[in-house]
Amino acid sequence: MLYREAGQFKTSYQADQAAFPIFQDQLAVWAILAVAFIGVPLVGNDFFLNSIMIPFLIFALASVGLNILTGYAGQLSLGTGAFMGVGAYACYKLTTIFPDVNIVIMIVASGFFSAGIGMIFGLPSLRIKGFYLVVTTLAAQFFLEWCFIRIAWLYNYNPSGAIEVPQREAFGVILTGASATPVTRYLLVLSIVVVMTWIAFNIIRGRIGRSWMMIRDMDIAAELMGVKPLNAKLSAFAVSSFYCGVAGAMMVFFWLGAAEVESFDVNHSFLILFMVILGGLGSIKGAFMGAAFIWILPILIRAAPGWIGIEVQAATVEHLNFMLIGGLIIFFLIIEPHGLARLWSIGKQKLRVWPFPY
Amino acid sequence: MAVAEDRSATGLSTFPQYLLLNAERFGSRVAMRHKDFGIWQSWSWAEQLDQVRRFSLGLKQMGLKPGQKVALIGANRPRLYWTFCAVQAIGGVPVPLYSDSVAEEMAYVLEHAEAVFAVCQDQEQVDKVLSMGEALTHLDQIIYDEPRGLRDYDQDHLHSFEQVQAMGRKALEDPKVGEDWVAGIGKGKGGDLAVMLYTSGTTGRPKGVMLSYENLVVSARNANAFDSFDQNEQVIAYLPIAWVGDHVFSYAQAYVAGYCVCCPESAETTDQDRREIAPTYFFAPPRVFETLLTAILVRMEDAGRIKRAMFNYFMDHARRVGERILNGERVGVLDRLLNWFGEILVYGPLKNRMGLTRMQVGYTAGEAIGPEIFRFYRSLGLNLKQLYGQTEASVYVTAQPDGEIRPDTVGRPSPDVEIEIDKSGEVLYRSPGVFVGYYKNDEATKSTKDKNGWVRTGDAGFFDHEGHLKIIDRAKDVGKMKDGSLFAPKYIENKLKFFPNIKEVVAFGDERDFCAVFLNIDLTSVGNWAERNNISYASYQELASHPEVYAMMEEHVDQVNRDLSGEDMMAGSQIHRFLVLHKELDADDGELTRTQKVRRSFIAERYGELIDALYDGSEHKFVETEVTFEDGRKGSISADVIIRDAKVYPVAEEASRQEAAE
Amino acid sequence: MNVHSQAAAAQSDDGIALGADLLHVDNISLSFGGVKAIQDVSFDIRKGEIRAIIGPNGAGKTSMLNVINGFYHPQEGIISFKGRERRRMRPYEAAAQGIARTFQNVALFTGMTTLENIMAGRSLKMHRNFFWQMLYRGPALNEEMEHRRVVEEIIDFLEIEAIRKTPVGQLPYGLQKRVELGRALAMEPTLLLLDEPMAGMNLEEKEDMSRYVLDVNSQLGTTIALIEHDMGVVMDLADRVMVLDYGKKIADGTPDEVQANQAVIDAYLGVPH
Amino acid sequence: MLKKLAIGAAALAMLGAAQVSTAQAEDTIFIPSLTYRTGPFSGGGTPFANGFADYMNMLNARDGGIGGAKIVLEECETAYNAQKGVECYEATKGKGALVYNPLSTGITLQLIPKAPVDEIPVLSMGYGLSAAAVGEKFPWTFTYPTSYWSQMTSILKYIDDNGGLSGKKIGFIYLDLGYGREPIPLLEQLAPQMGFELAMFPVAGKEMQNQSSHWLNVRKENPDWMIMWGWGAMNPTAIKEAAKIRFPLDRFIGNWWSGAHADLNPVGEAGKGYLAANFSGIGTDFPALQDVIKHVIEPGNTQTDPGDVGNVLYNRGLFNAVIVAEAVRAAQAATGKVAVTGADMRVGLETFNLSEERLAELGLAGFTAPIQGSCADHEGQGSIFIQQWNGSDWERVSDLITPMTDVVGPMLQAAADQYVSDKPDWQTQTCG
Amino acid sequence: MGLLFDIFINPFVEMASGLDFLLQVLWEGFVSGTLYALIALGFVLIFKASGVFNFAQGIMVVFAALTLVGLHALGIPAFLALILAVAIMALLAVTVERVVLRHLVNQPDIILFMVTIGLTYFLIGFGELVFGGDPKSMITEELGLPTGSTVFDVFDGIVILQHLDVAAAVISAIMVAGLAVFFNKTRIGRALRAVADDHQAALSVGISLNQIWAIVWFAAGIVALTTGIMWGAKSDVSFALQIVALKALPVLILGGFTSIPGAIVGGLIIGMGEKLFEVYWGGLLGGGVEGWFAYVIALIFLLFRPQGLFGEKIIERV
Repeated sequence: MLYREAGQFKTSYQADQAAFPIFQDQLAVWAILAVAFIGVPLVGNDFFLNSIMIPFLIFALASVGLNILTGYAGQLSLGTGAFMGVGAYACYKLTTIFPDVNIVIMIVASGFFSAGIGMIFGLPSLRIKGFYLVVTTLAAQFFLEWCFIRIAWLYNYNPSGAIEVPQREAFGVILTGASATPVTRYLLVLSIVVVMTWIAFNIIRGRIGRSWMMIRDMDIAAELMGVKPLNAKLSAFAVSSFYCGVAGAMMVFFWLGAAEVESFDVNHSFLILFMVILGGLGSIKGAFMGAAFIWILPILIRAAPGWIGIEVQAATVEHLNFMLIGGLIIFFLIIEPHGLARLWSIGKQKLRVWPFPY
Repeated sequence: MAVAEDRSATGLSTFPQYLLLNAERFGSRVAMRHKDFGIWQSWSWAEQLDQVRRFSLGLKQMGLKPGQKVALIGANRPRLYWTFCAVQAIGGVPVPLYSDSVAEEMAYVLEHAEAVFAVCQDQEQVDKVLSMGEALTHLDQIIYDEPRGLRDYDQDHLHSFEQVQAMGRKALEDPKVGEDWVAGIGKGKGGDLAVMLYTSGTTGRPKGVMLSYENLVVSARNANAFDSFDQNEQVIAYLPIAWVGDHVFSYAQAYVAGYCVCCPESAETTDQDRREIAPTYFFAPPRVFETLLTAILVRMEDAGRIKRAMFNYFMDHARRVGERILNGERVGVLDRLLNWFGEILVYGPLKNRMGLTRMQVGYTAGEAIGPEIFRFYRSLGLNLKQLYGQTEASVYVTAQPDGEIRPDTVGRPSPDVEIEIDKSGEVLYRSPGVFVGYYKNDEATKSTKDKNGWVRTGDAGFFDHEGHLKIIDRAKDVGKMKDGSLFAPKYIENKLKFFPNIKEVVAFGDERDFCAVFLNIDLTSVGNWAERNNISYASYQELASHPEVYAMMEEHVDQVNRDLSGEDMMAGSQIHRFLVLHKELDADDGELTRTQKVRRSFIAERYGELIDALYDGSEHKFVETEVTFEDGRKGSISADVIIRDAKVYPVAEEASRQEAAE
Repeated sequence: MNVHSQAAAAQSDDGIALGADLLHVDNISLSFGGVKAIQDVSFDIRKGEIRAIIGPNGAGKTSMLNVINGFYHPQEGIISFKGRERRRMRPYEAAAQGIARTFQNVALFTGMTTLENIMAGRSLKMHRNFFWQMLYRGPALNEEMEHRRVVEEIIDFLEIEAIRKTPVGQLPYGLQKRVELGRALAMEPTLLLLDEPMAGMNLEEKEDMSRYVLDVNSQLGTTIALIEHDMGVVMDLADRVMVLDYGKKIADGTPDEVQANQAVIDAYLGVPH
Repeated sequence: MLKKLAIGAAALAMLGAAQVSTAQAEDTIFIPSLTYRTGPFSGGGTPFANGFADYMNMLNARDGGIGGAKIVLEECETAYNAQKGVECYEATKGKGALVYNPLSTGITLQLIPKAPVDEIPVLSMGYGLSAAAVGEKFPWTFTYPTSYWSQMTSILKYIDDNGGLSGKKIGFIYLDLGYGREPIPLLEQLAPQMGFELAMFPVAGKEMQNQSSHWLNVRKENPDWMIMWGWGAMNPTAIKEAAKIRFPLDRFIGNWWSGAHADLNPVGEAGKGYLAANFSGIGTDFPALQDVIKHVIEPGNTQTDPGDVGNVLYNRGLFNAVIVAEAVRAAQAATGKVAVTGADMRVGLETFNLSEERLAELGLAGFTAPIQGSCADHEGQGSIFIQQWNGSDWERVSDLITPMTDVVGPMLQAAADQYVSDKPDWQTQTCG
Repeated sequence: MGLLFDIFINPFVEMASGLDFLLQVLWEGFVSGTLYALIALGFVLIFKASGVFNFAQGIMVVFAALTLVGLHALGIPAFLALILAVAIMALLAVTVERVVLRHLVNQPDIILFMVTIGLTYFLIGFGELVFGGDPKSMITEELGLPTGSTVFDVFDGIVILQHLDVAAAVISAIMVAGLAVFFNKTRIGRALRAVADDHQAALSVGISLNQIWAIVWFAAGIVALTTGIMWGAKSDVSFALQIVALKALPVLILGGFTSIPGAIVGGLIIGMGEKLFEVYWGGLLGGGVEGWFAYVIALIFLLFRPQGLFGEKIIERV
């Protein structure tokens, strides 16, 4: 209905393969970006930025990362939390060793450490598939968690065992630490997430992304098309872990401000996997939808009784929250196992063919 | 480009001259698009000139002489359109052929037209031409567009389009060749033969209609002015290139106005391609609009209940006010508001799905369009109009001007066209577009076009009180009733056939007291209706004789009678009696032609008893009819066919007629 | 640039004359656990021919193809391709050497569209590095567009324009087979292995597919080895036919010779061994 | 979806803003209470939260609030999860929060850097970062009545008094998180000083209930004393395992988070003899508690199970509320305002003095050691005592044991210096 | 050099020098292994019959134990509470089948897996809402489980056997034996086995897929209840217990997802292996290695035998 595609034709392959070939979509994307970059900082209060938008974006980025591995390359992983941890600890070490280098550079650099570790733990994927691979990634998860605790060098022998974000500034603006304003941190996170999402999208629609999907859909045929499973799988692990690592570093540096191992535990791996599955495997926008759903919905539920003036015990709300989230996950998987992204594209398709049903 | 500078746009007389002009004035504007290899390949006028020039000079290199004929065989492809101009530029005459015709038909035309070159789209067409071998005494060279499958052909006289263009490019290395070519174009005159279009005609061999540049250029110029077409139009070329309509819309008018012509990827993707291009000007025969509408309704049937209700609500609304808004009449604020909602929810999306969002003008012609269908499109806010035309007239005879649209007329005479109706009711016209003559067929030319330039259309018609022409039937089928009033069977049959429940109609009345009809119900449509109303039936026969079906038919007939009573010429042929045939008319039984046209005389003979019964006042008649089954076996069915009287209306006065038109 | 010229270029690379041996299989034996799938089979495939491998169910035909493209590693025997011997080779290496194939049960990438599937066949020809891939600009974009163009030519060749952007999972079986052929063609192979390309097709589809196979062979000059059940098709298409039964070669020759061979007749009639 | 999200988000933001404007009315005091009544540690979180809430409600009911300002208490559920804790902080700080009791070392670590920026003090009562006891470096953080390190020295003192430390082997079993690891540097430093041998047994969070191998190791190492820094399900499991390997339970001392009724009830008789540190009175024999029972429990204005009143964690939650309430009073006294702000609250926390007399006034005589805050000392010189499980209830078995301030002081100073070292803003700030 | 000594020589010297302790370690490993095996058994049952990787098995353990304890706390006698708890597990099985699984036939594994995680969340919320989050003690004595311990003097030292641990081993053995009988001797059992191989075949036995699912979930529920009682008696009954379920994964890998004996053997290998490693080698790495050691064993194992201990060799086909 909203889509009026008549008259939109492509005269080049570039236009035909553009990220958003439909004009209305382009419009929507620019509108969203405008709201995100201008609208949100203008109207958002600290709570909205600190507790909703920043974590949402960070988790969305991690979901993009996991989606690359699980959704696009078909390798199931439960090590996301730990890979995020690698990024966070790497960034902490980097910035304490080189305090003068811009923190954004360090955050991106920390992704490389995570990518390296990811590749090492990705090696078994050459022989192991499906649920069996889950075990490898869980091994990574628990082993790395253990390292974060046991290797005191990682947290600079801090008695608390936690990494605490030092204050870093660039161009006179405080970027990290408690004195950094939420708006600054939000805009930084948003910029990094937008750029990295764009890059992820590019990789996915190119040769490398295709090789991942080939391995995912039919690994044997892929190999017979000349795709080396080693390269495809390891590159997926590397890129995925890179994204998770950057997300982890941002999580600590731009959101939490301090973190212990608990912030990278297996529950986070599950959390991100939820976001990916519920959002839709193999869909970048699904990663964002999933992150929004899993992160924002509970906050709304927690806030809801207050808004409508019902006195409910905080604990009861939390219990109901668990039940509701669990129930909704089941519900959504039943109505659309391919996730919110599929629901979205069904809806979009409906709008495109409106008023027809197909 | 001296030539172009010398003359104003209106002073040009040939298409190659327009090409030069367009390359100059619209150099970088897109002249042609073709969906190929997944995207819309585009050529600007300057590039188009380049393509045409190279091919043209290549043809010249190959020995094409002025006046020689070049056959064009294939679907709508840029290269075939360029061939028209390339041939014309060196004084040749292009002869487009229907690509779906069989080899023998093709051979006749090629031979008759004395074509020396054939430009074919692909292997299929090349094969057809080659298969005729020695039968083609004039044909010398074959040029193909798509090389697929032709790699192994080793015939010397087979060339690819590229090869020919390469020859042209080589020749162009000598600057003089190019100058000469342009000079040659400059010498073209309006009276020169531009193109030969073969019309199939209902009887006999196809006739080659010779059209001069003047015919086409003036017609195109008038038509462009009539609907204010300029270089901003986009049209989609999907009708056969051998058909005059396509030649005028996609070639003549495009060159004169300088607008862009788009060729779809393939026949299956035409709908999709149209949606992508969203033409600003769209021509389609009624059946295309009919198919589109059917597709819409069928798909809406599958929609959810709410959506369907919404669709029906807004379509009802459109029916009430849509057309009035389109015609610029006064409409209440609330209705306008509703229409605005409708535009968002239904009309806009529908137009979008049909690819007609940007359509400024749409035409339908060729046969009568069902008024319901016509109104449907108009009510969506689409400026769909009717025209009446012929190959011999370079298309335009009459057309509906904006704001004077009637579903049952074909409009006023087009600019520069004079129309007369002779005493037998046949329509005659005279215009600048009138053809030069039939190729190598003076006799036919004489019988069609008199010495004053009046051309017989072969169609019977009349002007209504507003001066709009109404075509009622082929002139030769029009008869007289005993009281002397005009009887046009097809006119009545068409009116009835526009009801979806009626599949076939045979009307009688020539030399009789009144008009009476045989009806065939549409089994799908009536069957659906029966299902919805819990009417069970075992066979066509049982359904056809069902009282409720009869009641329904009676309603339809009554509606037609009421319509007819409003038209003074036709009021006399109101239907007095009708019956629903006990079997479907079938080509296997010889009742229909293979193209599904009613064989009137055969039916009159076969069902003589029933016709008698229609006129002798009996209430029913028992008949037994022999039928042929699908497997070829013969059998017979018998039935007691009921005959009904229909209500007849007195001829209405002027005032009431006005109302009916609303 | 089009398919034809590229294929022609690919062909001239290997320097093997038309009609000379392209692939040589010597005394191959393959077994799984105790089951012998192929026993001591030798044969050759000549450049430019259509070579058929036939035999009853379980005769080891598909295993043979799997051996040729490196998916199975025979316990014994030598394979030489383009004059080079090799013993153990990964499937992707076979692909790099110019062996492409289709599968008995269509093995398309079901999550991708027709276009993407055929693009997938171009994997080996694409080289732009990660950096450019990331940006999807400059060389990477140019490469992508270049290959898209080639893929479009294949789409045109196989007349599948209308399903270009349809996810292959939604296509009817016959079309899936055609897309799979397109994907194999996109690799511009020297040797194309077709595993029952006409299985499960109706007559019309079979005719279409036969036409494409012949066109590929004659126009692109691709050497083809095919397994097929429909004897009629094999006899029409193939230049030479090898017959396998219970993993052993029982006949080899022109279609006519093979048809007259008693062992073949017995095998097909199921005469006990 | 994204579009809708953005709209929803904007609406949310507006709602949030609306709430800010309606919050702080003239005569109320807004105190957020981060609780964890859910999750793996809810067994301990629930009575603590109840004690805190009940005391505040009692003040409202009995005195009409503090100094005439009604207390508005808002619970926010953290499930002992640092991220949710931060979310709670963000959600409530805009409503005029006076002080945060993060109730988790993980959350405390997150809130410490935020405190000076938002000017809301953090009171981590006997948990969190030990270094925060140094008021000069951590002007916004308070650890009354004592820190982990101080507590550890008290426990060591107890061991020394009951058989001597020198030459003994001390086993330290701890939850392998920031909380559990906190005293390790102290132990490592003290071991050579005081001449004892140290053996460490980390228990990972997910192994809390699967400690058999840890206790096999204990059996292998065979220490003379065991000290436990455990929490939640770890505690009963550890005590059961200890009993299983026949480790003498009267040589097994838990810290004050390993000695609640919730920890020992599941163990019951088998846990007899087990020791634990504590700093808040046990039972209901205090006038203040009687007031709570009268004004809150009996009217039913509570979530508390009446049987829980007076148990260790309930009383500790109540004690936390007492400190907050006293600090508010001190802040009101210092500023002369009724509705104090977070910044005023910091002044209150630094100037309050919970002397013996004041405790008696409050109806809590003997409930705990006197605490006196100051600008430099955010620990308040509190002391602990040791209690023992008799199979069904806790019994106090020692007097108040003061920490070894001389040992701990310099270490706290050093740790504080290190913490501040990479925070430029913190280097200039000071108390007062 | 010293490191190599610590890794390869020292631990064995230690083992040899304290045989009583080694025996104790092995026994503790055996007991843990039994409990791991019990959890894994719950997974295997459901995976075998429906291909669902039931992540909710962990919370089912907690839920079952909580139900039992909670019912008893209401004053219901222990054995009646036990029966009621069994009934509630049956109800849960039927509900899960009706509300969830029925709608997800033929969905990819990962979706079913995610659904069980959703179920886990739901049960956590539900359980805490009903029973509260505080740890509870298992009604060990009321159920008639032994609590004492026996000390054996061997190798100049002592080995302590908890009666409860012995009971756990015995009950696990009975459970496994019972399941074996159920699978091999009963009609439903055979159908369950058939369904693992071929859904059609199972239907021909006359049992609908839905019934089979309800039955296996019920069986898994009973296994969960048993596990919950045993584990609850060892520590206490709290929600933290569900994390232990993650331990079942390496056990499953080792044993193969569909093999009951595999689950038992895998459980014992993991249980004993990790105790040995933690006690004799853990010190080298600073302790706490138990958390990941099981996974690393499974991973190394997988690299050599991707199909698990009892799985069949995978031949890839094209």
